[in-house]
Amino acid sequence: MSFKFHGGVHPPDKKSPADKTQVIPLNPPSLVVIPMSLHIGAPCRPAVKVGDMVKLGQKIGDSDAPVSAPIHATVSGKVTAVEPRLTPAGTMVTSVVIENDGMDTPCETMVPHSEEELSDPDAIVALIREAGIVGMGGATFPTAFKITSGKGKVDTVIINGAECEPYITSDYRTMLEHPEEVLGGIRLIMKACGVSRAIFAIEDNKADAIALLKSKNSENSGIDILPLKTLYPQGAEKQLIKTVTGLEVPPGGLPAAVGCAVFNCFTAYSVYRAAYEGRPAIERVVTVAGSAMEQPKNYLVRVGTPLEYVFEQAGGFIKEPHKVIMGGPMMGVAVHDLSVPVIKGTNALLAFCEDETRTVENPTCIRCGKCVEVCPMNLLPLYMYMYEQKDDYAGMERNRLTDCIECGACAYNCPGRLHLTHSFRAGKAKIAARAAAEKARAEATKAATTV
Amino acid sequence: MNVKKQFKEGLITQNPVLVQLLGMCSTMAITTTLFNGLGMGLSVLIILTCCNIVIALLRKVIPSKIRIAAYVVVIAGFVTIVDLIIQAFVPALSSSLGVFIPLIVVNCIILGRAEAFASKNSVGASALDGIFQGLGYTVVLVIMCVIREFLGKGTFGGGILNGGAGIQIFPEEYGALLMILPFGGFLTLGCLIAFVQWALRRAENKKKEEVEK
Amino acid sequence: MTNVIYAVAVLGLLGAFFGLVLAFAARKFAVEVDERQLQVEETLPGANCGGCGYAGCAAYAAAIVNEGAPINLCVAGGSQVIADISHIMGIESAETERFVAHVRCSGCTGIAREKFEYDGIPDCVAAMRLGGGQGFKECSASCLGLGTCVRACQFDAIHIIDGVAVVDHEKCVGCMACAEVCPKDVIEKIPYSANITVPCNSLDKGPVVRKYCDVGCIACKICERVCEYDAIHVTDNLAHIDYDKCVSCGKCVEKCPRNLILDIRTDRKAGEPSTANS
Amino acid sequence: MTEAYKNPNSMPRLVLTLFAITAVTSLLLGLVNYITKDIIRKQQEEKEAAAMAFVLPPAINEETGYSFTELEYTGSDAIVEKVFKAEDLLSSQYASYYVVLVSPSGFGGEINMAVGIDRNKTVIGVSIISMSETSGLGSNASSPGFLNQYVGGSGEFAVSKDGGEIDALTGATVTSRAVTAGVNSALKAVSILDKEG
Amino acid sequence: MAENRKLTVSSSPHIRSAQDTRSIMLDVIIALSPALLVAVYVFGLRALVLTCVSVAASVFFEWAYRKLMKKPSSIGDLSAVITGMLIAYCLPANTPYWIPVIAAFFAIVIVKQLYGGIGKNFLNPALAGRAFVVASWPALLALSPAPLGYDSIFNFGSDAVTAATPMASLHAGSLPDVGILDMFLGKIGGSLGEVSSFALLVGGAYLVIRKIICCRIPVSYILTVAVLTFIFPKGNNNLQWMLYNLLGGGLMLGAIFMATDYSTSPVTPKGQIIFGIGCGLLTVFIRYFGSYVEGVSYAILIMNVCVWLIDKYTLPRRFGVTREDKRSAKKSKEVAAQ
Amino acid sequence: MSFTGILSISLGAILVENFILVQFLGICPFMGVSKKMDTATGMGLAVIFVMALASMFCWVVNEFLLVPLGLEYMQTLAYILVIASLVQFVEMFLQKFIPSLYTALGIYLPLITTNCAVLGVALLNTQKGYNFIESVVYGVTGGVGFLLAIVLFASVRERMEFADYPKAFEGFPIALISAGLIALAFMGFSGLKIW
Ligand SMILES: Cc1cc2nc3c(=O)[nH]c(=O)nc-3n(C[C@H](O)[C@H](O)[C@H](O)COP(=O)(O)O)c2cc1C
Ligand SMILES: Cc1cc2nc3c(=O)[nH]c(=O)nc-3n(C[C@H](O)[C@H](O)[C@H](O)COP(=O)(O)O)c2cc1C
Ligand SMILES: Cc1cc2nc3c(=O)[nH]c(=O)nc-3n(C[C@H](O)[C@H](O)[C@H](O)COP(=O)(O)O)c2cc1C
Ligand SMILES: Cc1cc2nc3c(=O)[nH]c(=O)nc-3n(C[C@H](O)[C@H](O)[C@H](O)CO)c2cc1C
Ligand code: SF4
Ligand code: SF4
Ligand code: SF4
Ligand code: SF4
Ligand code: FES
Repeated sequence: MSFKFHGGVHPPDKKSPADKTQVIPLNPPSLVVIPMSLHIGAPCRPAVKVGDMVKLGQKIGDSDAPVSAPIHATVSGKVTAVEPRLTPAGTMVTSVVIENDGMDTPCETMVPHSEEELSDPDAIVALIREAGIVGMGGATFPTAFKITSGKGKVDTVIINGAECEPYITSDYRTMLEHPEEVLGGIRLIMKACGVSRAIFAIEDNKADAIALLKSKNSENSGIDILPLKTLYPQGAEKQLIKTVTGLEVPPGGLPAAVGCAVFNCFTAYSVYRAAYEGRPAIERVVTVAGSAMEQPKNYLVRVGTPLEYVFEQAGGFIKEPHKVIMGGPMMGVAVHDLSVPVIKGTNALLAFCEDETRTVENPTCIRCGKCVEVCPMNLLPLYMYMYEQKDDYAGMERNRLTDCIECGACAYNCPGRLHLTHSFRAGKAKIAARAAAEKARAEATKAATTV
Repeated sequence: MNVKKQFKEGLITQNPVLVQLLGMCSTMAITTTLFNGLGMGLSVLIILTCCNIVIALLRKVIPSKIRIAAYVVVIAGFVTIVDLIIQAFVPALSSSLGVFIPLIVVNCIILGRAEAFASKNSVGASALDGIFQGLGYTVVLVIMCVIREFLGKGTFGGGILNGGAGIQIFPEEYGALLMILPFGGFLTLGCLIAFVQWALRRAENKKKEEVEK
Repeated sequence: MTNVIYAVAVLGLLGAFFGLVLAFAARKFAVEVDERQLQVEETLPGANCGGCGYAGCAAYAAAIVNEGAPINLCVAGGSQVIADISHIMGIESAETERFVAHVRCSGCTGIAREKFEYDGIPDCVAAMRLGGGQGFKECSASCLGLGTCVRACQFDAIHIIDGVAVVDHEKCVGCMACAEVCPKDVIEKIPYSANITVPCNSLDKGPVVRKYCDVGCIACKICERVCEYDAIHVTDNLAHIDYDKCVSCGKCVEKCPRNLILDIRTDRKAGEPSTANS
Repeated sequence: MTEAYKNPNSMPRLVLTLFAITAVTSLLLGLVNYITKDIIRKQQEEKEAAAMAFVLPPAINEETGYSFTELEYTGSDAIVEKVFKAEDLLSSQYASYYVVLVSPSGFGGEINMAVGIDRNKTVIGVSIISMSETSGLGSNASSPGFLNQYVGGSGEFAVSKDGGEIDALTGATVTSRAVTAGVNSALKAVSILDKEG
Repeated sequence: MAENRKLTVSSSPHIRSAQDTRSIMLDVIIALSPALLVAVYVFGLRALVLTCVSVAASVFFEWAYRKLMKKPSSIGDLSAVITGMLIAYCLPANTPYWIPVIAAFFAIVIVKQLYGGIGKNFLNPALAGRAFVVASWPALLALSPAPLGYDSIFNFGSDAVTAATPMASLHAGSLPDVGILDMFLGKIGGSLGEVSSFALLVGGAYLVIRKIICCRIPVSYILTVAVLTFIFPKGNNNLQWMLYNLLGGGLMLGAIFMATDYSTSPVTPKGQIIFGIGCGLLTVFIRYFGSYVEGVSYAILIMNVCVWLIDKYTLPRRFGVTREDKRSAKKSKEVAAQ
Repeated sequence: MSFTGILSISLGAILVENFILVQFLGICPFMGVSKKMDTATGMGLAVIFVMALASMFCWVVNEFLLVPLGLEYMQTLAYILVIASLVQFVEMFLQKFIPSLYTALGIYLPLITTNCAVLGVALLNTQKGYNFIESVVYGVTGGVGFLLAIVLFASVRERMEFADYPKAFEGFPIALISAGLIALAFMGFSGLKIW
């Protein structure tokens, strides 16, 4: 049984024919660029220097901060540079550049963990951390920390197999090709979290994956496979929890507040591989698609592979792309430089031609309320937009702009073609800037009065 | 005393209705025929001038605590006098202006000018101020009347010309009745002020351009 | 005639009665009010028109004195009233030096390279949310020209011309509201009397600047050398003028190989795009 | 006293000033009223008389016209304002009529009208003194074509739509009904008075 | 990276639904056409000509204003066409041709474009335009022609036989002497677009199916009128009185096409229901007690004025905050205060 | 005083003959204090209060002073004197004794002295020949009508912040036209009668 969150949209899912193509392991490129921040939280310190030889899976960066995850070499070879490089986010981040020697010499640490070790929850958490596993659903939040911080509060693990965005088929293919591994990963996560119940939520446009997983799932595993009606943004944490449990995560709260923890299904797969194959998070499945590509494909890509290399391997552009997106079309980030590398959260690369985006000269709100109809957070996007455009902070607050999860459903549905979600991003930045300025001012006056 | 400046202020740059936005009730309520407008305008002009004179005379005598009450009494006195005279000699005007004659008492222009000008200036200047501000008010009323009357009834000079019927410019049945209803008042005044704002801004810009040259 | 006597008697008594009531109230209910508030109230036209946005003149006067409300809101009063109030409030702009805002960027369209096409809200803060947080121009210090500052200015003193913001020094009152909202921090405060400016904000090294901008400061230090008054210095790869020393001789303007340094008197009339650069 | 009076906010000073101002003002007013009040009254009377005379046949003696005496209306019909007896005194043939001022409410407010009725309780004239009906619709009620429908009739009128004989103004049934109601009330008022004496 | 390739960067989402302003307006135009067909059938080709004049005038004024103000043209979004059609729809078929032109001027220039065009106006342009001409020339618009026979479609005259509309009889407190079926199909007098409830309902169904409007406003509006007229009938046949009230006059036209106008109706779900109920209450109120025969247009206009207020006070429930949460928060605050 | 009588006076004062939208009384504060919803509400409440007081006191003055002595022509003078003094007295009283109410309502009081609606209600009461209770009802409901109009108008003006009108119409012109459009909508109530 499932509940329904308010709103949502159902864009044409465009998953075909990528959903029929086997995941192809992509030959690693001759040069990989590995940014020292592949996750939310503290960046890592490089553990190698120029000239070092590294092996596949060798730890090349780590940090002591709790919210962080170590980084591993994704090829074997020589470190040619440790310097700031452009990342998909557009920022310059210290990166380790490795020249691939083509050998993929595995590091000694890449050994399967013993069954005994895997029966200890703390050991599982430790191995997840050591393997550098972060949320593969896109948020790249360090998985180990998510587990530890939720300990005791969480009674339900939800596995996110929604994959609700159009085009993307990476999770789907993983479920189809590695059902046992995914289920195994889930069992490990359950154990690590200390819970006996997991719900694997999958949208019903992936019927064969549901059927396959159901057949592979043993009765008493504690894992429920729950088919969901296809609806975007069902995969968003808060909405997923709502559909699965009927509970709503309070504003500003974490899933643990309602006893849930959500993990992406590829995260579970990664956990399985780290445990039983000793393979850290050095690669992931990426869907390559879009109107500028001839054939959409799924590749198993090493982290650090430059985008241009992936596109080249996928057959190159058949038309000049207008826009290249890392991630899905609803949430993904547009990149402007194709030399940036694939990172841990990259689940898709889309190259779009001009006609896809339907922008207009003069976006005008006609007050149709279609944004309100679809907002999964019960917000009034048109008012948030109006107040944001006026820099009216009271108005933004009244309309709870900061509740927005930036899912883009409103902007997708807006017939006036307003840049709604963009405006909310700007609004959040403005609010944060103002809060910071106010805090600084308060501190300054406090300092002045105490002197 | 700067007569020319006061003249200009009253009529344009400090026009009570168009710029100071005072006394709008009557401006909108009664401007349906030329007769009304002229009658109201002249009444206000007379009352305003008289009040300004008296208040300028008394300005040193009246303590501030009872200032408003005192001014109001003076104003009300003149208003009632004018009202009685109109009732006696121009009954038609009295019946068409109705309650708006006594309401001149609270017409913000009069108290406004009493406070803003007469209580601070000499008798002569105050008298001139009354005349010019009153003139500014009258002119606006007349313009409003002419527009609304023409659009609303197709006539010009209603209540005065052509034995009170006004000169029919187009058949009355084609007149937009709404223009002489409340809506027409709001619309006409809005457009008039918009026009003045536009013209003032244009004049300002032109001046600036000339300075720059 | 008796009627007249009644009239005088009744109304006179009524007047006296209310005079008494008010006098009594004035004494019994007296509340301390800031002296200046009364003065300001005196100054205001007393039309109680509400045009200022407050509930009448007294409320506005109280707001000026107690809340520091702007003194220029009275529509009915005009400039004289503003002058009087500023006199009462003692905020006469005591002949201090006048400052204006100035945008340190000349990277007009075509002069500064762009990293990518920006498609989004015409707002600098919004543009900064995309593509790495620096905006769409290669130069990370440049003005984005999307006019967030223009909307912040109450005085219509800043405009976007050819893709960069330009301040009209005549209209600008130096409130720096524009600088506060500018996410690029490219607006600085300069004396109104300043004639020579270096409209560049880039701290990058010369070769880097050359790559992305046709006019940006390359820190060649020629200006430093030609200045006879020690008024211009290159620090952090960018020339800065010391307005205490600058005499507006224009030597640096002449010699700048990038044609960057600007003499406001000749090169750019208020509100017109730079001609020297194009 | 003088000492206190010098202080502008002293009690006596406040009281005296306001007293003086009101007294002087009311004196002036009283005087003006003294001059104008008769003129005003005369004018009002003339206006009313003109309206009332309008619904009666021309007075035989044109110079003096009718003399009106107000009768006390004892009925409870709120529409009826005043009832007058109109007498043509100086003529050889004595004529007397009733004039009833009624104010039924029409579309845009009250319609003030005068109804002339003769001793046979037949309507001899209907006139509208003032109304605020929509011009072009309800305001057509003042046209003779409409009002003359009542002349010569008696008893109870009704608009054709309600099964009566009065043709309503096009698009203004409300006004037509109101005028009809006014005439009916006037007739009733006269018949009550007649009964009484 | 290939030289000179400059990619576009924009915020997500990178895809948009196919439905845009123009397609929505086109759908509304389609939904409005059955009523026009019936109007031609009932009132003759004059109805068509009147509609065309009105539409042409609306589009012209929209174009001219934008041109004059040096703003980008907006006639492409087709909203002016709807305004034009609706102006014609709520006038009698024998209206002189210059009337809709003036109504269109008022609707487009003063009510809509002066405020910045589509989405910015606070009154329904078509209704305000109608209110303007009705109040200005009541004599010309008070009468509506009687329905024609089958053979007189080619009737262009404005001197057709006029007849009391069913609404006028209802206003007078009596049931009109036409059958319910005729009222449903539209063989009655009235404004040209309002006569056939059937055609309007077909159009409304189309709009709902195409997701152009949602049913909240029309349903709550019509239900409110139905309930009120059923409970308080004039005469003693509740059902009949209710049906005549629903089918006569502009209720269907107003509830389906005008109360739902985006710019001038609330966007919050709760607000839409309140708006619909408000329209219904006012409609019945004006029909029963007002001097206007027809309450729909003013009811909608009055509710239009309240839209901002309604929206402001019907903010949807915050995600993650249930009503109990709010109550307990309030309670704890009170406790804290004590 | 029957219930229907009160109802019909109230309905008239609030809707049919709304002081602002139909009778044009009190336009200055209506235009001036309607930029924000909360100040508009404060003003509206203050107007209700003063209109009720004015109706009461003026009725008393008229009935017991002016009419017996044949001084009806002094109405305007006497009424305005009463109103001005009353308002000032109330203001001072509130300021001293109920400061919280003063900050909420009192600041609007001076503005009300010169408000046509207040003198208007007193004069109209006399003109319509209302008795004491009717006068007070008319005063209160007239004020409610004012409140209704000004709150609706303030909400429309709030919305207009987001409209895009020609520069020449900035400020009062567009506000006036909006007020006119509201008046147009309110025409729906004209001729309303509850029998
Ligand atoms: C609008 C939106 C849509 C999302 N869609 C998905 C999705 O389809 N699949 C998914 O696994 N995660 C999705 N996520 C991310 C989830 O919210 C959540 O971060 C993730 O499931 C947590 O698992 P992870 O930490 O293992 O990545 C989405 C997030 C947002 C905000
Ligand atoms: C600063 C920060 C702290 C977080 N702390 C926790 C945590 O303690 N426990 C947890 O389960 N998730 C935590 N998260 C992860 C979020 O709940 C969420 O999974 C992540 O933001 C991505 O979700 P999304 O993709 O749905 O947006 C944290 C996230 C952030 C940004
Ligand atoms: C703006 C307007 C003004 C009207 N004015 C009047 C009027 O003054 N008198 C009147 O009887 N009907 C007037 N009506 C019409 C009535 O409301 C109603 O339609 C009419 O009385 C119905 O009766 P009928 O059978 O004559 O059409 C007016 C209608 C409108 C729309
Ligand atoms: C469902 C719907 C209903 C509409 N109804 C009207 C209407 O009643 N009157 C009108 O002038 N425009 C109407 N329009 C057109 C357009 O939205 C309208 O002119 C806006 O008010 C312009 O801002 C409608 C549009 C839609 C989509
Ligand atoms: S982007 Fe924000 S406002 Fe828009 S639908 Fe998603 S949560 Fe709602
Ligand atoms: S969907 Fe777009 S056009 Fe419609 S109300 Fe929302 S912002 Fe406005
Ligand atoms: S100066 Fe700043 S705010 Fe203004 S356009 Fe340039 S970047 Fe934007
Ligand atoms: S905001 Fe202030 S400092 Fe900036 S340009 Fe305008 S007036 Fe000058
Ligand atoms: S003139 Fe009526 S309130 Fe100002």
